[in-house]
Amino acid sequence: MYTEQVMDHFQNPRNMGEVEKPDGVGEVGNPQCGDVMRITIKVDDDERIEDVKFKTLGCGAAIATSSMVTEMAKGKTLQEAEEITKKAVAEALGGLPPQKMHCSNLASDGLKKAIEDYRSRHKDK
Amino acid sequence: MYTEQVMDHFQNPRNMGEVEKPDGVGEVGNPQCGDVMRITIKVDDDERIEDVKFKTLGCGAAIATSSMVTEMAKGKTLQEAEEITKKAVAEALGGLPPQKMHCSNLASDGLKKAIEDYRSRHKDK
Amino acid sequence: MDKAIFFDNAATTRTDPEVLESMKEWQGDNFGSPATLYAFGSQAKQAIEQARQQLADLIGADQKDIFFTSGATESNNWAIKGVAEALAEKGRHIITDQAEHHSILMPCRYLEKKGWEITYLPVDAYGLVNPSDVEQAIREDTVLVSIVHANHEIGTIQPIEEIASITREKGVYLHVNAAQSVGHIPVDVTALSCDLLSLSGHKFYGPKGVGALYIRRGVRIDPLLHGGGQEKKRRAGTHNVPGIVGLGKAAVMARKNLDAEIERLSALRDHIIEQLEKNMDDIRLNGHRTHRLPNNVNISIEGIEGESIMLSLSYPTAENARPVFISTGSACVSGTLEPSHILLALGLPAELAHGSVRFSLSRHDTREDADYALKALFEVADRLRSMSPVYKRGAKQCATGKSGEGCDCEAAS
Amino acid sequence: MDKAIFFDNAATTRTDPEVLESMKEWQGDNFGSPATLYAFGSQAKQAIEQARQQLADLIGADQKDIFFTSGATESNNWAIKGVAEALAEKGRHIITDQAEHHSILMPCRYLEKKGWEITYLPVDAYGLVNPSDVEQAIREDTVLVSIVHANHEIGTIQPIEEIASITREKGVYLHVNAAQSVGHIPVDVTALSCDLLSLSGHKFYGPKGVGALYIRRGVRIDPLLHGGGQEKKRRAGTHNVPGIVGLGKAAVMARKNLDAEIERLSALRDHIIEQLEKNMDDIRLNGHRTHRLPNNVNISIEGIEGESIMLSLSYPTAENARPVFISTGSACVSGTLEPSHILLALGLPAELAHGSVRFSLSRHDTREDADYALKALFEVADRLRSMSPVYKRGAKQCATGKSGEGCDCEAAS
Ligand SMILES: Cc1ncc(COP(=O)(O)O)c(C=O)c1O
Ligand SMILES: Cc1ncc(COP(=O)(O)O)c(C=O)c1O
Repeated sequence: MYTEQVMDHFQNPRNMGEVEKPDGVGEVGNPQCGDVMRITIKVDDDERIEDVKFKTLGCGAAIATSSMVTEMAKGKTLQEAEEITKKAVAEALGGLPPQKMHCSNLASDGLKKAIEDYRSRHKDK
Repeated sequence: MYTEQVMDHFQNPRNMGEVEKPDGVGEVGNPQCGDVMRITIKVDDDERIEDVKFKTLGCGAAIATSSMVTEMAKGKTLQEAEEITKKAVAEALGGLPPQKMHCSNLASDGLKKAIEDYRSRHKDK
Repeated sequence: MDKAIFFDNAATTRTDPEVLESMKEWQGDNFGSPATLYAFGSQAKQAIEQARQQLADLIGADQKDIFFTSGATESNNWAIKGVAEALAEKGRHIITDQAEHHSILMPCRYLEKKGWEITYLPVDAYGLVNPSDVEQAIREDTVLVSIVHANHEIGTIQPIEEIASITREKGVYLHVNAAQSVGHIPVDVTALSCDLLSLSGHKFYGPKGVGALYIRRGVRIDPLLHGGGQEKKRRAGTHNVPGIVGLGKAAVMARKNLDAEIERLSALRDHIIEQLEKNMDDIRLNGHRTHRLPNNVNISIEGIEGESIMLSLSYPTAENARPVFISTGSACVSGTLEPSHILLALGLPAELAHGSVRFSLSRHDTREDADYALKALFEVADRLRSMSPVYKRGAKQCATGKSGEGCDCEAAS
Repeated sequence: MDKAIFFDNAATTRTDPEVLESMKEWQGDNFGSPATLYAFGSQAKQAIEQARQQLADLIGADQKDIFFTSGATESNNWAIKGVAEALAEKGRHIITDQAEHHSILMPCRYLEKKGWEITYLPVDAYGLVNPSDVEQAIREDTVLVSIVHANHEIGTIQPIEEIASITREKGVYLHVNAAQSVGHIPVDVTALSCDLLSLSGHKFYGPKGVGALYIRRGVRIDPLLHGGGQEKKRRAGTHNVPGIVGLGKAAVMARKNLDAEIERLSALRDHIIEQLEKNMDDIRLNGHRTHRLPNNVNISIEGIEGESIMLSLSYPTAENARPVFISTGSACVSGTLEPSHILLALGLPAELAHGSVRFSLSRHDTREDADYALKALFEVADRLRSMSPVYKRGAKQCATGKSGEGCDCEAAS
């Protein structure tokens, strides 16, 4: 049911782990729903995502979309990264089964939350 | 579903046809019900059944029981012949399927009717 | 035993060796359930989706509208009770006809006990439903019309398109029981314009125990088998993967051979009818001469009874070494005391219903087989007629007791 | 692909080659329908009657009380809706429990919509129904109690005898869904003292698409499939002769091997549980430790999710060349957003239900297979836990948000 790309990202996830001393952290989901995603980002002076990592509790699609979202976000400006849609992630993975679309939602939400977190920290400064 | 004896009597019926100038004729059944049986008998001076024949429209069991009943009746006194029960005919055939028991009823009824017919003719005389 | 002649293909057909072959993989290493996620199960899932497409292609349907069942009996029960329950608020009136298969009539009778009202339309002397009868029978509270495509006993093909144009206009669902027609004559749900359609694998060289219900998108119907989420939650139960794959294969084969087989079998059927009418006295053809399944011949033979014919033919003798298997509408085989309700619905007197025999042919049967069976039938009929206390050549035995050319039987049928 | 390890036998089993062999004759020359009279059909009839006896012998029933169906889903629907309809005048209350299979729960929910009242009894932390709950729930208008024999997910075996002594005393029918127990543990309708019992062929190495309902003589139940006169007019439809013959063969084989297999598999099951508990932190066994099917292991693994475990195991890697097929109670495979209702009924928090995996073993599986699968599972769990943002060794994640030894999850389950 999963595409080869999904299986590849699921079995060989890119950017798994936590960025050290992250500039932004986004955690979304809930263990009761079976999905939790934690995205940590390192942002450079040009507001580009220098590094990004994920940790995910969830199904194959949740892990694969997490991996894909970090790949897509890396090197992008914050504004560009915020524009990564659920649809774009799914397409990059060659599609997701319909009932799994909500999982890919979560991945881009996690990224957005991490960016928000960065922004809220930097507003303070 | 039929025993070998039934099949034998069905395929090689004994006493099929009509006795010439019968002393008694019994016809039972109804084409609408799918069974009609006509038994003709020749009775000797000792009131023994000298000859008996049948013609039958009906299923395998109807034909086999007709054949068997004539076999059993031949040479018997009228009184003996009247005592041939439906059960006896079925047993002589090694048994009949339950839903077919009514057919063997018909055969002994036909014989009884032929004997009755003989008696009613002879009362008159 | 010499090679048997099986002329009872309306009861069941021999599963095609290619169909059996297609099932093997799913009975062996690849036995997983399609409802599971892992690779194994998804192969099975692909296999049943392929079968769904194959079957859809045979009947001109969208594959999304095909739901696998255990056979036409289940499909018919589902269609009738499922629509009745789903639309119970709208109304509780259903229309069908007197010559339907038991798997339609019995669910209807059951619903009658539960408070539904059923109209059983008459059929004419050929078994045809009159579309204008359908029109007149439709009421405000009518929720379903169910008419068979082709009758299993007499082979009559109903004017479904005409009936459908009425049900469509009146906004009433039309269910078609196509158990006997699918794979034998063209069946196209778009052309037929029906809302539901039942079929059964073993009626067209597929496996036993598998069938389908076509449900046009949007049709409201309750499930009959509730449970797991299979078949989009409309028909629960672990998929019979080998059976479904076999059904798909049977559909592919039927589609490929359809036109040629119709031509071949229609010619064979007409040859049999011609030979019967030429060589036997006092018989009548039951059903319609042209609106008829290519593989069906049904005649009544006066003065004798069907079970005894069937039985004689099925036991080989010295002269007739090949057993011939046929069926009959006689009460003697129905397990009740009633002859075929279908023959009675034609207006046939009971005695002629008892004396009916059906030949139903298959893709395997040749003209040689047919001629063999005919010869055997002539002999058997002669023998049984010689035993019959009522048969007199040319003198028709009637329910009314009258006989001869002018008898009421002719008029009644 | 290296030889797969199929540990999902509660979903479906591989049809035994001997079973397939037994079916062949009836798929080939001997394809006739048992409902016909001629020699051909009567051989098929004998074959299905032999299968009926074989199945009856396996479950200690009178062969007259066995009715063939298309599987346990049909049997369960028939039992529940058939009794409900037959006894609707007497009452419209049915008792079952929260941990039943969907093929029980869904017909019950359907009846609820139609005006019946259903009591869904709770189960304890091991999945057991308390017989005294049954006793208390029975009312004047109760017509049926339906309790599974062995749970398909957690393997818990219910105290049917005790429940039966209550239903018997109260004069209420007891239906037992034995889909998972027949052929795996002793099932004897006399010992169980139930009135109806469902089973499915493919759950014990028989064919898919065939099952049976045991109906004790005298039990009042309406048909579900109305139509032809098959199965003493209680279940219509052309007999699936090969399937039924295969079911009979599966029954014979199961009966022969039962005791030895119970011993062998129980030992293998306990070995797996022991290894899991020895080698993994923060797991829990779901279901009862001893009142348990010999072939079932179900654990929850904290901090990770079941679909991802299942998926990882099913794809071979360089280190683990043999794919391992298991199942999970996670929402991610149910097609809904809810995890297994059975695990929730035990009081398990949702996150532990999502993290559950089930091994269900077969007669083909060896200790070597089990050890291979265990090793693969350990590695997969480690890898997924290293990816998990919530897993911390020894710190239990709870629905309540509390964690550690004294967390509420333990208390709740
Ligand atoms: C017209 C018709 N409808 C329905 C059925 C039922 O099909 P099945 O026995 O495969 O359920 C049959 C055959 O028995 C049939 O001939
Ligand atoms: C406990 C239980 N009951 C009923 C069923 C339904 O059986 P089937 O899918 O063969 O109809 C299953 C299996 O799916 C089961 O595990």
